[in-house]
Amino acid sequence: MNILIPTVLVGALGLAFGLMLSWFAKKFAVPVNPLVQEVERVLPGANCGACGFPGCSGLAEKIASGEAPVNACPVGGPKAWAELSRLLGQESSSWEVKRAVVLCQGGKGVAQVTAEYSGVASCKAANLLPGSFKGCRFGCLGLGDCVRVCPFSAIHIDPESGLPVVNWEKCTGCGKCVAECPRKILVLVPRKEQVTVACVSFDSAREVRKACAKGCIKCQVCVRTCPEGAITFENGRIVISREKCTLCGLCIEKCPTHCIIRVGKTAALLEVRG
Amino acid sequence: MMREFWYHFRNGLLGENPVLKLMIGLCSVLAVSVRVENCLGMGAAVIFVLTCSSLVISLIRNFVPNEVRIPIFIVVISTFTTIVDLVMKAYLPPLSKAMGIFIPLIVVNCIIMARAEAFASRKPPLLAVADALGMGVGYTLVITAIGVVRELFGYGEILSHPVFPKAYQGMMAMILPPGAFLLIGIYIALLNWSLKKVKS
Amino acid sequence: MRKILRVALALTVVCVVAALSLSVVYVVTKEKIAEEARKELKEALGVVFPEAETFVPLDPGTFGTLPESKEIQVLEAYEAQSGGERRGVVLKVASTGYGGPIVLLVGVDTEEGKITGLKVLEHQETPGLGSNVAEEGFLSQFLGKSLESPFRVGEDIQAVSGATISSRAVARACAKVAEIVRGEKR
Amino acid sequence: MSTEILTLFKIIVSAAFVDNIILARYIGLCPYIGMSSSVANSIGMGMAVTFVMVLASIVTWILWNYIFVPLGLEYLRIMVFILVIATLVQLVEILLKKNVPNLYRAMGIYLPLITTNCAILAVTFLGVDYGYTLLQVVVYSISVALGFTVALVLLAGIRERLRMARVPQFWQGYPIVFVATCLLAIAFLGFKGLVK
Repeated sequence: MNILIPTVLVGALGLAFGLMLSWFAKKFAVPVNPLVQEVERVLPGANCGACGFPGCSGLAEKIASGEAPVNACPVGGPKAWAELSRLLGQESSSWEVKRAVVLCQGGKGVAQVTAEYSGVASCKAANLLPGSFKGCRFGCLGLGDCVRVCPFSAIHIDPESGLPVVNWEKCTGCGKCVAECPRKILVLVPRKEQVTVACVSFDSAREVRKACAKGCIKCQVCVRTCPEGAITFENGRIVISREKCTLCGLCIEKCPTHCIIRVGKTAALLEVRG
Repeated sequence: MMREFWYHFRNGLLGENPVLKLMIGLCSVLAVSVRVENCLGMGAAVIFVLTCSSLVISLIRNFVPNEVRIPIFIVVISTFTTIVDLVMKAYLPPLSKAMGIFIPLIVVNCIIMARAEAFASRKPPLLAVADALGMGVGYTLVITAIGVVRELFGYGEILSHPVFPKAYQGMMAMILPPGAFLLIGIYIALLNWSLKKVKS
Repeated sequence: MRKILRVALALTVVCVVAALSLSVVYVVTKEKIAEEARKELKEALGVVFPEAETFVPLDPGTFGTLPESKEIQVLEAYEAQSGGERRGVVLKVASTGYGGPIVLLVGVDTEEGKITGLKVLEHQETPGLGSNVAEEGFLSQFLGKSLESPFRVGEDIQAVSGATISSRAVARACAKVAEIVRGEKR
Repeated sequence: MSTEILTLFKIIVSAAFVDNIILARYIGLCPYIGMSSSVANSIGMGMAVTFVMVLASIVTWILWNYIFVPLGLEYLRIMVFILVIATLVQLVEILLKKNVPNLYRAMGIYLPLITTNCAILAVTFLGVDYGYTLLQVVVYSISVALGFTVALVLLAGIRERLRMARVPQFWQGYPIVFVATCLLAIAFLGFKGLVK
């Protein structure tokens, strides 16, 4: 008997409260667009802001209303984009996945250091000094602004070389490091095997050779040796076109300062030291 | 699967330590951490109840409508705790004598509801259990760490064996909760410092 | 409308299942808990009033209702007898402490008019602080005190550090018991 | 009648200051540390807690004295009390989501945590244990909620000032908040002897 009474009593309480709550929920229902909720569930939820919108919920509203493209979220990657296009009923086309890479090899023992820097430990601050503490005006300062800004801790400073190294597994191509680097050494490249020039300097051969052992001296040996004609010298810098390049690696051997590097599928710069 | 299990377990210990990082479960920490054996008792009770509640909540998570999810979770937790209390009182009186006073404290402990709401209601049972275990152990470690210091300076004893010479009068501040506030602050600072060292 | 019912039903089902399991467990364990409590009471009576062999339950009402606040209640009363005649009285008293009621047994030797023993049966005081009130250290102060003593914290009773409310609750309980026994004897 | 008012006054003073639910009894600390980042948030939290606490203590007092004690169902106490509180918290969540969305987003995880907020459950328990009448329970819960909000706003004020202070690197954030709370708690110890 005294099992029945409490059960009925508490059951009645539960029913009364349940009715009250659901009635209130209905009366005070906040008109929420279910599509926005579904879109938000697909988005990674890191609120990193790489898409330029205030967090994932902001982006979800824009995508649901069609103001933002389905691939606006670089972090989500193709899997999320396909899912989103299915949700919105658009046709799913393939988009390019991007990753960040460091175009500089001027680390310890390679680049000339002109001063011992003990100011604020940030590349932006160090870059304000004319010429900063390195021979090369374009070289990486290695003070880790990119490391700090990366929401996915995909970049870390390699203790030996003092240069940032991007881990492509963790990198989502959100581009925050590219924006942060004061010397524009980090760039977004499609995530596939490729060959690229690891130097962004515009200086002449004489200055480059003085400032860095692995800088590009614009000798254009690579332009002549490339069997496919994939390498060209355009407005002051060597450019390797990814379409024509067949990854034969001839230019890598011929380059007198070993400035051309092979960028792999997993980690960008790590390959180079091998 | 196992890798994820370990990830969530380890996460509860340091990455998202309930007391030091998530700031939950503080009420019981201050109240209980005066003696080390209380901390261990409370820790064991929290681990047990937290793991079972998270499991049950994670199992029923798909049937719980959003409008009444808080009452349902809390009814599950409190029922579970009261049943444990009754069973212990009946069949394990010595254990109940030692742990009995923690039972009302557990139901009110924010960790269980926080993990139920934030984690168990969204993840499959195995992960919920992993997280619960991690959180429970993380919680126990922290309060024991606080308990050791508070008991040592408050009573001059550890596990009620006198450590300091008889003349030691016992620091009142350590016995009263303000001392615990201070200790938690110091531990968080230490944690920040050690994490900083590891990262750089 | 249907959604409201479905949601309300979910909560009701959970409540019913919870209440059902709770009451079943309660009924099953009720006997066992009562038995444990009896066992503990018998043992406690022995501790509180060592000389007596038998304890005859008395009607607590005979001890007169306690005056003002409901803070102190006499729950049970026993007459401590050894060799057939009455040596003293043991009262089971509940006094509101820090975290809730503290239930304790107070043994009084009516001939010599002094406290023979004290034992805390149940309490919800904070573990480590208020719970020290149940330990020997604090309770031994009361042993052998005469019924005339004031039983006030700070005067003749030293409180447990950091748990003044709990210590005061126990002291007040003793004072009330002493007051009752003195009244009843006259 | 005067003793009636005197006891009410004693309840108010002791619950709000002397026996302040947070700084003297150290209950309800999770939202206290979590929500006191800004004065606006803590006032919002204080209001929510007051709403839930007052209603909860009234409902539980009625349920307890008129239904559960007569039927001898004391063992259900914890579950039923928390069920009432949880329902009220869910109600607050619905109302806040509709009318004050930014406070709702600011509270985040700390809204469901009001349910297990030790302070509210403690108030309902003590309201029953002290054997208060309904009027006393209402006054008690209001003054405890007042004490809770006062302590919350007090710490929020301090924390906002702390943001401008020069705090050593590892002490920034929660560590310094705990040290501030410790000092605040010691200050409140001063109230200890006020009401006998």
